Amino acid sequence: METFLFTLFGGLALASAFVVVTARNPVASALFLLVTLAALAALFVLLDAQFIAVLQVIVYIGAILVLFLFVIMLLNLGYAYRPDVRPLPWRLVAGGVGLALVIQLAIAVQPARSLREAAGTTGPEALVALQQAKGVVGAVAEPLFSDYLVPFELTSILLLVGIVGALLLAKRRLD
Amino acid sequence: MLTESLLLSAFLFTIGVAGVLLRRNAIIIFMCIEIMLNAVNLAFIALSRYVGIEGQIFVFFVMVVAAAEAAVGLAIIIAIFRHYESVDIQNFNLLRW
Amino acid sequence: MVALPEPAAAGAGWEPFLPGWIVLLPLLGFLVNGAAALLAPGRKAIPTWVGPGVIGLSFLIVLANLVSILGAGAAEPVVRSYWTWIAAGDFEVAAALQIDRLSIVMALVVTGVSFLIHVYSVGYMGADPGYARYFAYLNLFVFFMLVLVLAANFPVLFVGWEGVGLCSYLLIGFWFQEPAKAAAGLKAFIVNRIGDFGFLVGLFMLFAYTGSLNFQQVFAAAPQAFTYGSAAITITTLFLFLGCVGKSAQIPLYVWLPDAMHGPTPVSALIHAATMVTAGVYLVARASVLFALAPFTSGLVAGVGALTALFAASIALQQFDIKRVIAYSTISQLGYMFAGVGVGAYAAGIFHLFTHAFFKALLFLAAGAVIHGLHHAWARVGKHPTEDEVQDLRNMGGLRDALPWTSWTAWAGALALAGIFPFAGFFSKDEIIWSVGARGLTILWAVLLLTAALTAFYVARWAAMTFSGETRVPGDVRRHVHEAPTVMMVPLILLAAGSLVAGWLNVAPGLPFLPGVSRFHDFLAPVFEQAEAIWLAHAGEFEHVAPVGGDEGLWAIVTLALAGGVLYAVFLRVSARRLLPAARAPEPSGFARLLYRKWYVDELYDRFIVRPVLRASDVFWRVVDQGLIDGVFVNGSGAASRAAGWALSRLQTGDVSTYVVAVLVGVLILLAAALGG
Amino acid sequence: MLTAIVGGLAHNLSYFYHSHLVLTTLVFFPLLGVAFCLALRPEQARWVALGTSLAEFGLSLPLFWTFRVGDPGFQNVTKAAWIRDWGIAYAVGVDGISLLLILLTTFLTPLAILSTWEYVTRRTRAYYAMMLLLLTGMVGVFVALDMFLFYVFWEIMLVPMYFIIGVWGHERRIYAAMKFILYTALGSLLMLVAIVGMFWLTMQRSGAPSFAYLDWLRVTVPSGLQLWLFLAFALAFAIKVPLVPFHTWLPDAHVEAPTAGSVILAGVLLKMGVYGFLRFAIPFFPNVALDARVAMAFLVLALLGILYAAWVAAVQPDAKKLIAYTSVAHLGFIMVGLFAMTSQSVQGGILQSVNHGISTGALFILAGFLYERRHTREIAAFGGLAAVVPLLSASLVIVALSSIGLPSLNGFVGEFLILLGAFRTHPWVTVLATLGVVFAAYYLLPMVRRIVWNPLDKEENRTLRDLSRRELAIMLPLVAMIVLLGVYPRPFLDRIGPSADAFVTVIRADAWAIEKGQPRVAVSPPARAARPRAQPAQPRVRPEEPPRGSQPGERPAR
Repeated sequence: METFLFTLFGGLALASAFVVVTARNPVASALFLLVTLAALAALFVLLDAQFIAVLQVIVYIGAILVLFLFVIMLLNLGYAYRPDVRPLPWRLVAGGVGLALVIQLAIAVQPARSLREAAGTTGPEALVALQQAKGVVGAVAEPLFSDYLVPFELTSILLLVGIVGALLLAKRRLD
Repeated sequence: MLTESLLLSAFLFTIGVAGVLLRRNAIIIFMCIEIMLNAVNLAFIALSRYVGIEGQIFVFFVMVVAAAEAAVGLAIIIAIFRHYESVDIQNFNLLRW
Repeated sequence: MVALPEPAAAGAGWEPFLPGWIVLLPLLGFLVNGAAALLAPGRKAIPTWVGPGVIGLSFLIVLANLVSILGAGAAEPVVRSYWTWIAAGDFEVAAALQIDRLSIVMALVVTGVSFLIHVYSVGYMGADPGYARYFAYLNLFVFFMLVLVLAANFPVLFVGWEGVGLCSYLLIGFWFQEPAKAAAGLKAFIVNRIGDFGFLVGLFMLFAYTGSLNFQQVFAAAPQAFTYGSAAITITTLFLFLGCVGKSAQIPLYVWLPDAMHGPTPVSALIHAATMVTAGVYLVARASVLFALAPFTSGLVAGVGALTALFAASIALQQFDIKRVIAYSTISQLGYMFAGVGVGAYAAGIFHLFTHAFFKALLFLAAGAVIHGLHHAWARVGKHPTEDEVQDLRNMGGLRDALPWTSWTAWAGALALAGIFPFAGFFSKDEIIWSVGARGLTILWAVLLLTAALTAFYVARWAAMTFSGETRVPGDVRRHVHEAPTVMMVPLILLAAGSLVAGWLNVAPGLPFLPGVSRFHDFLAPVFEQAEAIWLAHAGEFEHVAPVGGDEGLWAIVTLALAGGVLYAVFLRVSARRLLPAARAPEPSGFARLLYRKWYVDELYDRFIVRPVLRASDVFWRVVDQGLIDGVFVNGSGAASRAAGWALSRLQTGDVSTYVVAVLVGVLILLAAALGG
Repeated sequence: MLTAIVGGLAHNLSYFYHSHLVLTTLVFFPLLGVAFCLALRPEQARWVALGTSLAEFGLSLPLFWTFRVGDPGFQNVTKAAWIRDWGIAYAVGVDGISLLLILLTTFLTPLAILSTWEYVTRRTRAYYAMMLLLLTGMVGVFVALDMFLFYVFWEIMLVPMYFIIGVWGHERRIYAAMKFILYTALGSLLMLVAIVGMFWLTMQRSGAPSFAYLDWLRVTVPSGLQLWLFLAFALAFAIKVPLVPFHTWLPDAHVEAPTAGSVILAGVLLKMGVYGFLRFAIPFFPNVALDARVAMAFLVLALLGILYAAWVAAVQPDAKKLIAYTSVAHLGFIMVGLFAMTSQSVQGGILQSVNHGISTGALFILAGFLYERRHTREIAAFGGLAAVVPLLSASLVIVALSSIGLPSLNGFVGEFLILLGAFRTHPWVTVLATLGVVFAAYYLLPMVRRIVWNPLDKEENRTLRDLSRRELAIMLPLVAMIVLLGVYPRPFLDRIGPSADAFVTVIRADAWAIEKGQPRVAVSPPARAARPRAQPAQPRVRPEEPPRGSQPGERPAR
């Protein structure tokens, strides 16, 4: 059952990602991006990362994707758009680079199995046990607020900088 | 499950890269970048089942950065759009010597 | 000028009388006149008295020394050194003067003749604005000539050597307003410099072999340092002779002397007849020991001398400028002197130099008097013909009655030059012809005989076209031609007397009906003792019979007859013919034109030496310096780096995607390395 | 009372002149002038500059008399640690070779400043400050006995000259200044590499780090490295001299520089190259310098300089460029003297450096006067000046004659000694070099003829004014020195003699010692103990017979 769901959502994510790239209308790309993100959220659930999956839906889809749609609407891109795919030479370059990347990553992934043996002791069960003990959210939250407190605080500063930057850049010049 | 998800992540990442290379529309490029980020998140999540929870924490941070990056990026695009009346990145060719 | 305590020179303890002052007086004259020229060019009093006065005093001191030498019979040279000039490592040379019989004779000629010429110049240059400057240069010239003649070592001699070259450069170009005159001065200096190059290299070789440049040491060490006839001495003397050729205007470096006629006439008389040009002969005589040791070079000296004599005499036949005829005659007579010293007859060469100074100066000054008279006449009439027209023989003729004294003195000089009996030329020139013959060099002997005839020819033509025959001076001008002022006539007369008397100082014993007198030779004997000994040891005695038989006396009469006959015939023919004035006279044709054009030597030099050198300089500058070094290497490297910079900047297209591709390629490479490694 | 003061003063003065204080003050005194120049008002700047340079000359003059004549080693030496752990010390000293060059520098600088009295109008304070800074740099180079200190002063000297040409020059000054600085900088950077190389060698050899010149003299450099280090030093100095292929910066720099710049550039900066060869390049690597091939290579280059530069000079339309090329020819003579390596030729070379400084400096000053009057450097623009400006013409003729080496003037003495000495070791090179004497007349006298003589046909030339009092004040000392050096060079030669002889004998002894692997016999500081008698009897070296050798010449140690 699990593998079936995995291939379903995996295939869905790949297809929608492909459409995002090739869609002429930016709005269509945005929506298919939504589908991709949703499929990934499902996969996260399959991989025992329920909290991240939820986060994915709320933060990623809810915030970032909406922001995209909002910007598309603001710049009125959905209307009278011109095809903006690059000419053939660029496609060849992209294809070449993409293929090479895939091959490389595929090779890179092979030893994952040995990684699993190396990490054999923990296996997926350790993660499930941890979640049993501290709860799905606790398993992530507890180390977050203990070991990784400093990066956590830093992210707040990052977000603040992001907000100020966005405001300043997008603000209409009044002077 | 691990190898398949890592392979899936690789494919997703490549599609994202191809998207960035092929499209001239800034917004679309941004979306492809988001795809690439998610591909990486997938890889993290897949491995976190074996290596430890840190994977998921890292994904958490990736998401925050992605959010900030999207916000600032789109703001830049708006500012440029106001100047160039278009989002085709071939017009933004100031970045040269 | 304090004289350092001089290491006791050998000799009868004879003390020269104020030797330093002989040289110092002309220098003071130069300084005084020079100051007068710069500060008060107008006032003529100072130069008039200081100029000739200083030289006169110097002449008296030389005379006093001569008398004291004759009295004490001193034979050995006395060296007075005043301060060490250059001292570096084992080379040491002092600013030193050497008084010996040869230098006193030369000093006598220099100061005597130049005193007369200074007096003459007072009249000749009287109206010239640069009067003071002229006398300053003339005094400076006499100073350098005396330094040359009285030097005790080669570098000091070289100071005089180049100094006279400088003064001739200044004096030829005296009227610097005309470009031709300045160019003539420059030509003289550069040709002299070519000679000086030879002189310098000769000096270096001398020093390399004998370790010193003082006359005493060099001539003492020479027989040991050089083996007779070896390559070293031959090359050294060849280079020294190159210097003489440059200074005494022998082939091939004679081209500057005819152009030197652009200078004022007294300058030509002094520098280009009596003193400077004889410096070469003096050098060979002074370094007689070296030339005696190098038979090949002596032979060459005699050969070049004879060849130049003939060559110059041939050109003189067809010249129409009154001064150029005498200029070529000077070159010819210098050829005689070199022929004499070349065959080892040093005393004969110097004796001819001595007599030549008198009659050649006389001829130039007479020409000057003629030109002076004509200038005033033309000026009185209001016309101002160019210098060439005034000096052209074809515009003269029949001036005997207008200029009686000048014509008589001129004829005296002419007869002396031709070698007619009572006059000086007969004795000195014949002696040289005889000694060349006695040395067995038949060809040179024949050439010199032929030249004697040619000399008689051109000097008769010169005198006849000027003074006798039917006058070609326009009527109105002829009335105004008057004798030169007395201040110019006195020197003429004295020189005429000199050219009559000078010969009798040394009558060759072989001459028939005449008492043998050898006062001049005996006077100079000690100086050439060493050289003649070497000649004796290696080349043997002078024979007493001419190459084709007959003794000295016979051949003296033959030469006299030859010269006298040619002279008289030419005189009659020229005075009788009706000649056309220069404007209408046709240019000589055929062989005569070749002579008139001076064998086209100047044109050859210009085409094959001067112009290529200038063109080569231009090529060097434009092509090599600007083009190659500057263009290719210096600016070229600059341009290359700029081009490289431009090419690299093309990489940044401005399109973000290209940068992304670059990044990805980088990632791929790193991945490959990571996986591969 | 008075005698006490005077006695005390005399005592202090004699102590001052026998200690190193005089050299240190000589080097740093101009900096005081620089400060005042910048502080005071522009009009006063030139007076301050003149005052400082005259004071400097006054300060340096007694050095001539207090110099111990017979002593070939260094005098007034001191050594104070500067950067201790790198062995860098402030070491100064003077010997026969550098004494006259220092005096030449302090003699020319006030004349140079005086020569551009009215010419510099904008930024006068900076201009005069630069001149004094240049003075410091030059004197510093001549006295430095520490390689690091030498290099510092070497660079200090370049900067002000760059500004003088670049800011106050004529039309193409930027190009000329840029070319000048690039050329010399390239050379000096190469030298820096060589200096660092030598430093590591001393480190290895003696353990303790040291930049002292005298220590470096004792270092035996491995034979493979010797050639390259020598060439690095030689290139830097060859550019400065300049030897022919590296000379094209000189005409541009001279033409564009203001008169003062040209005078100092020709008078002193060119001698840096010669001084460099004499002091550093040859003594450090004697075997290379004495190697027949290397010596012949440099002799050929110098010969090329004499003949090639003379020919190029003859056709220059621009007076200053013509004079610049004549300096290349003159420096060619000096280099022949140097690489002929006999005591006469080296002494002649050093003396000729001084002579060249005076006569070419005077030539440039005269060219400057002509430029100030007619604002053109074209020779063709002048003609017949003798009638209009007799004093200027007379001095131009005298200086030109001294430059072409007329005997009894200063040019001849140096040239004669160089050729005399060089003939003993390289007869054929010397014969060709003596040809330079002919070409000297070929390029300079036509210029004199076209400017001074020739008809006065141009209107502007009629109204020229003759030498003003200021200009006379410049020309008189120069002409006086020209005549003095020509007639009585004895005192100068006596001071150069011992050091030049020592230079030649030590080079030969070192080269022989290195070959045999023994320690070098470097010239150690004054308290010299074990050192062969000043001058082993110099065997009269008979040169090989030019065409057919009959006397075997004694070959210097190869």
